[in-house]
Amino acid sequence: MSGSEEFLALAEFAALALLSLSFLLTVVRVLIGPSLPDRVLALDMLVTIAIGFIAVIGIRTGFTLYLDIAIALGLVGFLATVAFARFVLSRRYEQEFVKRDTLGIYGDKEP
Amino acid sequence: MMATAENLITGMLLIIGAGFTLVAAIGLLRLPDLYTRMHAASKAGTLGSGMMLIALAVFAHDQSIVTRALAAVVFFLLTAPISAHLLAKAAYAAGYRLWGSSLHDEMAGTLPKRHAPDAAAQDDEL
Amino acid sequence: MEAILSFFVAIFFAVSIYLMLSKHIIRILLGVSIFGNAVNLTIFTVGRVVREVPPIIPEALQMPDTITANPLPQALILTAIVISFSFFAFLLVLAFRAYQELGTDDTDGMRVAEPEGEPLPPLGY
Amino acid sequence: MRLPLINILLALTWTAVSGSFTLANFIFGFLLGAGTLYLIREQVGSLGYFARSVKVISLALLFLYELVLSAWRVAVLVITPKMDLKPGIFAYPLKVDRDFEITLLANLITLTPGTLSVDVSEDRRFLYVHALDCSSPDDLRRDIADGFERKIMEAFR
Amino acid sequence: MTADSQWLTFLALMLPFAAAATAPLLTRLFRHNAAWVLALAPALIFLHFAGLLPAVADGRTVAGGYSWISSLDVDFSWYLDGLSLTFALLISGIGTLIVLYSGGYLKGHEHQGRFFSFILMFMGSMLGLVVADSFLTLFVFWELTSITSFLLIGFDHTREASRRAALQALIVTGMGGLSLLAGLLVIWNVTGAGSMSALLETGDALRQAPLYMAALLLILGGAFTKSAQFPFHFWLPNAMEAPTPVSAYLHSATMVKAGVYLVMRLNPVLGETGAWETILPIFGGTTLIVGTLLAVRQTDLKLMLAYTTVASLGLLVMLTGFGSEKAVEAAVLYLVAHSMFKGALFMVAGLVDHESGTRDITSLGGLRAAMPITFAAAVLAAASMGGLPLFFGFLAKEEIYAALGFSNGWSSLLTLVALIGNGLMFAIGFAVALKPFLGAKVETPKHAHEGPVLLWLGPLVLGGLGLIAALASSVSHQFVSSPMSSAVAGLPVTVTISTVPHVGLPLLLSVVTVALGIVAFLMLDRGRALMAATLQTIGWGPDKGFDQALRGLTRFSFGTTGVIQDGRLDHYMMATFVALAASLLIPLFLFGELPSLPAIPDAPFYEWVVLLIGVIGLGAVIYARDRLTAIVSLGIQGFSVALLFMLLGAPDLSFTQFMVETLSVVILALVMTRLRLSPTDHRPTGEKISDVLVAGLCGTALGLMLLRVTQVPFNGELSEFFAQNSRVIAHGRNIVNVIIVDFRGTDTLGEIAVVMITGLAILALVRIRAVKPARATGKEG
Amino acid sequence: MAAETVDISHAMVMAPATAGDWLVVAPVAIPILFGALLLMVRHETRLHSGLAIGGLLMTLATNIGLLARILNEGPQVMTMGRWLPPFGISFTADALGASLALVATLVACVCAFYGLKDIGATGRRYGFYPFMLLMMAGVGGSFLTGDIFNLYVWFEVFVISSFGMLILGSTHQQLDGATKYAILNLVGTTLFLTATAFLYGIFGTLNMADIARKADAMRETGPLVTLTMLYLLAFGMKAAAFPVNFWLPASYHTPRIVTAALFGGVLTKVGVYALLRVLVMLFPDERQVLSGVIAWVAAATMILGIMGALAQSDIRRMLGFVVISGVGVMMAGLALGTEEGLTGTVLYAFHSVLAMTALYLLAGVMNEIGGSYSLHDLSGLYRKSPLIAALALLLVLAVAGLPPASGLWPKVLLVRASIDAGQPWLSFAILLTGFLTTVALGRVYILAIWRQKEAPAGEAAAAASPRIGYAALVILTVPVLLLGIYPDPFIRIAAAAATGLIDSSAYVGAVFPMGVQP
Amino acid sequence: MRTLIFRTIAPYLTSLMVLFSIFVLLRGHNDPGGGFIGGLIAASAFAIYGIACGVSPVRRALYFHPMAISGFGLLLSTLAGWLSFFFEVPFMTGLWTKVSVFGLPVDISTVLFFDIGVYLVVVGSITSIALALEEREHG
Ligand code: NA
Ligand code: NA
Repeated sequence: MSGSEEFLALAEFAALALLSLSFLLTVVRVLIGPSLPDRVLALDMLVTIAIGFIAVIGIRTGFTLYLDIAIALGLVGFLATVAFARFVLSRRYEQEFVKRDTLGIYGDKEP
Repeated sequence: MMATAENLITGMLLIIGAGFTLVAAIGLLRLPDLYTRMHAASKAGTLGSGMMLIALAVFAHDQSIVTRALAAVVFFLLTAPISAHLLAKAAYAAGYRLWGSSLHDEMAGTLPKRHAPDAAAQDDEL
Repeated sequence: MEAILSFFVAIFFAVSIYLMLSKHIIRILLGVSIFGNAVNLTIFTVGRVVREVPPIIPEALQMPDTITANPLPQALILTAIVISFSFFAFLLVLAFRAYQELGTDDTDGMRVAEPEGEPLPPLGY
Repeated sequence: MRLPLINILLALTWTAVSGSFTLANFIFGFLLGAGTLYLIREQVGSLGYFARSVKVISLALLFLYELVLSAWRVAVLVITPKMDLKPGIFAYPLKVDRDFEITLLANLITLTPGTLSVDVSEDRRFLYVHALDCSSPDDLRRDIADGFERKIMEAFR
Repeated sequence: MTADSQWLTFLALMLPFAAAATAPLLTRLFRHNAAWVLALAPALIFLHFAGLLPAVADGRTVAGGYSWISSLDVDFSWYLDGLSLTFALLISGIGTLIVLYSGGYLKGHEHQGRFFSFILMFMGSMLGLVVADSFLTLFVFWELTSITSFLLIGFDHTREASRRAALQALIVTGMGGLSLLAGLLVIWNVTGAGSMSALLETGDALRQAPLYMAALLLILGGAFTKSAQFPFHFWLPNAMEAPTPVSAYLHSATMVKAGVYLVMRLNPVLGETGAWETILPIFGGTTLIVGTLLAVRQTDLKLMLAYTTVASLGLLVMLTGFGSEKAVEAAVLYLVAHSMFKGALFMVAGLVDHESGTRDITSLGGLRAAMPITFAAAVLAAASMGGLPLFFGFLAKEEIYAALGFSNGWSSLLTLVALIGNGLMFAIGFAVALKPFLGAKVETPKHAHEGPVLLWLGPLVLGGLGLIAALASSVSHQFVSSPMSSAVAGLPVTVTISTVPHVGLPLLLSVVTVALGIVAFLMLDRGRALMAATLQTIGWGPDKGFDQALRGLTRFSFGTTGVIQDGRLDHYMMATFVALAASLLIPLFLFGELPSLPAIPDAPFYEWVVLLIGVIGLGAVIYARDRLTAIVSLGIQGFSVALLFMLLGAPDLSFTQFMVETLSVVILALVMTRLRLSPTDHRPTGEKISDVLVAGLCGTALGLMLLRVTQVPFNGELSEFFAQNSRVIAHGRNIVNVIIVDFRGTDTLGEIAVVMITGLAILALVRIRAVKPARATGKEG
Repeated sequence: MAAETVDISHAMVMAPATAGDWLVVAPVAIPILFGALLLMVRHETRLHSGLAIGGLLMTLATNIGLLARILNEGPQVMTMGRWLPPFGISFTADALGASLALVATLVACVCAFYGLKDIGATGRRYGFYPFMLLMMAGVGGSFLTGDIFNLYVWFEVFVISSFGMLILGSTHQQLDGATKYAILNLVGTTLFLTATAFLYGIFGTLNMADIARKADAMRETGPLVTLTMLYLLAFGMKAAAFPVNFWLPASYHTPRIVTAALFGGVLTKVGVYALLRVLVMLFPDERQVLSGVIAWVAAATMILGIMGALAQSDIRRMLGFVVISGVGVMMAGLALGTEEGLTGTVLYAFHSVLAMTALYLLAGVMNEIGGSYSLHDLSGLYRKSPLIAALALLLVLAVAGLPPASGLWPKVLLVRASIDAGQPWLSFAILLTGFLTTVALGRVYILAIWRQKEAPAGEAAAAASPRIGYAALVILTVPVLLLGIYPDPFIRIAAAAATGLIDSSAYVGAVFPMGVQP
Repeated sequence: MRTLIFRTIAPYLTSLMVLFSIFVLLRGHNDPGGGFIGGLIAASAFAIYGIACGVSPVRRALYFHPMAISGFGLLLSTLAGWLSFFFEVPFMTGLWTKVSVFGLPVDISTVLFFDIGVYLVVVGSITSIALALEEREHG
């Protein structure tokens, strides 16, 4: 094994270690919140870290095909955030929903 | 020679990228409110992972991998600010106010408010 | 690795079942989702585990030249994931509609089909 | 946007003629096509096309530089034991008014040091930006106006 | 039996059903006169079976039949000996008269055609029952008699009493039918004989089998319920809710005798044991006494007769179980006599009711002038019932006393029972036959006069037959009594008794009986008052018990079901998972299928981190106090699983898992807008503990099982095959994908069907609103 | 076609697949095709019933052809994708699977016909017929597949389709019932999947014929009793056996009656089928070990089931419990495991498919002319419709196991089998169940049909007689009666099914004609 | 969602994602991917489109009702299986042929059509679910 290969192996190891630590720290943020956007942000961060993780694993194992998963992950991480934002923003509709419902205008129920 | 350079660059990118990622994670934990945390995640985080993807591109000899890795980076750069924006907007709209020691809020009053701007009460049921 | 996974899977099952024993439909649904993962991991584990080598034949070869991860459980899990996702989606919307119509997410409160305090059937002739 | 299209067609022609449908070959073809277009720049009015391309590339380079800088600043910030934060939201009066330009600007702002676009006002006249250091919002506003916003207007108008 | 007559017998057995099918049409055409046409069916059947009499009298049996359910060794076959032939003749003969009687009795009834159908179907069933050879054929007909009788008792279905009586009869005799089935199958199992003819060949086999007692009790369960033995007697008087032709036919002459038939039929193989000779007389004797005493209590003509029927059936059972040839002869004679006189008396009662509008004996009297023929028929029948000389009943009674005697304490007791029973029956019989006709004319709801020929023909013929059969006793013995007795006894028996009285104990006892009967007749009103008071004091009887039992059964079922199926999903889930834990843990421990202790595994640190994240995610889901934290935490565990898949060489899985987890989160978020997670898990602590326990046990069990499974040497031939052929033959390098679309493409076909249906189902869920169809079909792409 | 340059004989079936061979897969592939087609013409609701009935009739025709072929030639196999078994998925149709598929398709045809009237445009547009067709595809696939994982897939296909049918209408009752139904069924099928995972881990194969021939060898090393017990639980849940049957009474009375009819007739039988296939054919020794448990489960199911029926006022709910009770009876044969007992079980399954569907449809017609499902309210149907009274009587007799209808012979077989197997208490339970069924349904009969609450003035109102309902009932009553009067051919098929389960050599031989491991 | 930034970028993202999804679909036979994953990605794309710009533009963009697309997918997959009937091979046997597109040899197979069917089913159903739910929110 050449020196550069040794360096690369070491770098892979170091990167995995740093990423693992990042994972754990981010998970802590998910757990402690305190608010929903904080958790969502942390989840998004987890996805970001995972993309890096995948890159490292791809290099380490030589199976670069994992890259596609990274692409998809970038996509879906985004999607989750969109959904949550959508959720939070639509809470105002819910206010409306509740109000209309108590007034009996919202007529989905059986008479 | 070429291989050595590749390995060195790959390794460096990996370490730096992972380092940025860790910094982002630390920032996520340490920074005082959502908006400041978002700075950490959307910048350091994006850059960190982006570098690691580039490391993969450097490492891989298959040009289709190279192009895909670069595409991934671009894709990533495209979506990251959008999610940051959406999340910030949503949080703000939902009544999540700035950290107590923040200096300005020129946006105050632009959106209907629901909750008392008290971070402690902003837990759950958001 | 199978031993670790067995332990891991056991935790998944236990947590999912604990959640499913709740009265709250949302908790049940969370449990359902985890239940699916637990089973997928079970399928994965029973196929025995090989680290990192995906079951993909390299471009240059006609068949794999090393031991790869077992492809069959992966294929089975793919099918199972899809199915459990479909079920999950259905259940979720069902719960939502039930909540909308019945006004509760507590399964104790959702007793329309088998209401409480029903009369005896006719005892005469 | 006619010229980029012609350029792409030229690139496609190149790949077909050379018989290799790889991305590298396509890019090579694209560059070759650009070269040929440059030869006939006066007839087809492609001067602006090249000037703008240079502007776009310069915008991209600026962005990358700012991104690295931004990440670095965050890194320094969060690993210092005592974080010195003066965050806040300021309103940035927009000069650009097309959707595409506003979006691009907002995204660029987000990815660059200490700033993060929160929202665009209903009347599209203001961009609300969160800054890690909001002690002097006017400086920030000037930086954006002279930096990204100007470059965007140069690149896309 | 020649092929020709075999065919004829088959036709004879099918004829009632064919007639039943045509009855509504015929009745629509000819109204009540259809009876004349329809009566041809039983009459022809009677003639056909009468034609077999000489052969049977010769000591032969007539057997035949067709293969029916060969896979079960069940034939549609018949076995005609003295016993079954006699029954066949009674059924078809009395049946002829009953069809005619029905024509008059239900004249003008809007559903008379239906009634004819039912009664003819009953006739066919009864006929099948008595001639059937195969056990299961017999059983089928047995149950058919219960069902047709249900229809007949409930004929007047708008009255609650009718419905109750019909259901009661169905339930009691249905229960007996099941007992009979079990008994027959036990016998089949023990002896290997699946038909009567085969069984009668087996001799002592059944008696010596260890399951003899079971078989006996099960068979008697069938017989006693059908033949209304105490304490199952109560349904029979209630069955008097049926129109009188039904009472006369089913509930005196035929169906209720099915049980007696069965006991008689099996006497050669089941009888002659201590159990037989104890159980039958005890039940029969009790039934006799109870039946007569209860008959005394009644004022309704039909009920008086019904209870004496109960009593008579008791007497028959008692005699059959007594265990001597003489007793068998007595039973046979009494059975024949009873069929005639009771049938006649019932028809008389119906006729009186029909003409006068009442059946209450206390409000009837002096009808002799208005209804002379009826009166004559009644007297003839009562004379036979009372056992007066010259009548067939007399022969029976003589034989009874001759059989029982006073040879020991047991027989003395039974003789006494018979004496009391016969005495009381004498009284009741004459009460029914005389009271309405003699004395001063009593005003009745309808102005009574003699009924049409359709109505009086039956009772008169039957009453007269009681006389003729006795007078021509040598003929009737040769063709009926002796062959039948032989069949019941299982050995050749010749009945000799005639109307010429021989001085002796039997005659003395007959005289005592008559004396007793006259006294009872005279004191009937006082006796009735006494019985009424007694019953009032007891205040409970099996009939009331039936209601209580049925109600109790319903309430008990209601309560039990309410506990088990309590409408609570959490209970259902709990039961399910308790079952899961038990299903796994018990066999794992019981059958030594536990895994061995695994070695400490070796995995790189980042795998541990991924696993740890998963566990943290799970914990977070449990502890989440709001829905969104729960959703995000759910995302974490799914994320960990996806990473794990990636680390373990499953890129496709990882890919899919990421996508699916995210989409789950997205859908959750879309839906959750309106669906709240309550901030706390409302479970009380005790419930939490039990839930944790059950969940923990399930998890442990599944984990143990998984570990155990992975310790089995693995057979990887399938995957090996896929790897070898994935590229070479199936042209794909991604083996997983090739499995999905080619090797196991059918799985995927099903899977996408699931996806498609899910989409549609969710669309239906979201769009369809229960009430507002306008909105439900509203806007939609 | 590209010329094959490699030798494929070691991997693929070389014999051509004739049209006759396609009969094995057609009963599944046809309804899928039609289901997909219906979805594409979702808005042309007028076409739906015609297409659906057409598709089902075609399916029925192939079912008949398949069964005929099996009875003549033995089990039929087609291995999908041409791959040699056990590598490809072998559809393996034997008498058991094919006959059940046939009966199920028959009732589906009738239900589709009944749906002409019962299902309006909204119901059609939101997928009644696609759900039904896909459900039948799932049911057919379950009966015909020879691969245990594939069986799981088909289970899921019919389960999700049943969800769709169940919620169509979105009434409060439906939503509640469907919630319980869906969650508990999901748990059930997931347990099935878990068991299958374990099975794969032990055997390394999923082909049932392959498993059957390897079971003896694996008995030494694998935890097969636990595995079998898990299957018993999972399929028991699907079959609605006590104590995992709660989902059925919670939901079966909530959907449209035609849906309930199809469910009541078909769905639990798939669970019973799976129990038979797996416990009897694959793990006979383990079944023997567990027979005591199965017997208790059977007895508890049948008796508690019918007690549940006794406790109901709503006839639909009562029928749900009657279905359960029937499952208990069928499980009795499974507990015995003898040829006679299994024949009884299979025959009971035929009977139950027909009779339960008919009873639910009957309930629908009763509601239509009587205006209620409640025993408290129903009355006077005899006067309104003597035909219904007659059909109801026959059907009541059928479920009570009385002549001349279909329930008698399976009961006789099972009682005889349990006596012959030295388990008289089980026969007692069966007979007791029959007795209680008579009580429960007899009461329904006298109350709903005979009782006349008000003066028969309402007769004019009932003039609109539900012709389609009558026709559907008559169609179903014919086989019910036939099974009672001339059961011989049915018993022969059931016996062939039972024999094929006990001695799997024909089944295995059909899949692996060489008899050796490829 | 009324946000200019998102609304502006979402259509481009959608087309990018659909492109990527087709890429994933077509390469599935040789690399990770395939009809299911591709379908999920495409469905996500339409979901994003719908969330950003409203449901109607998506419905217009798809032209057919998503469930009809789903039905067509299932039909296509099943027909790909039925095609074997005409070649006297069992159901769902992979049939391969090479055709020439602009002189380039391209492998066409029933397996490919099957996978496209899978893709369409997933796209159709998941999109239908997302749109239906999104519509309820604002309907
Ligand atoms: Na992201
Ligand atoms: Na980001």
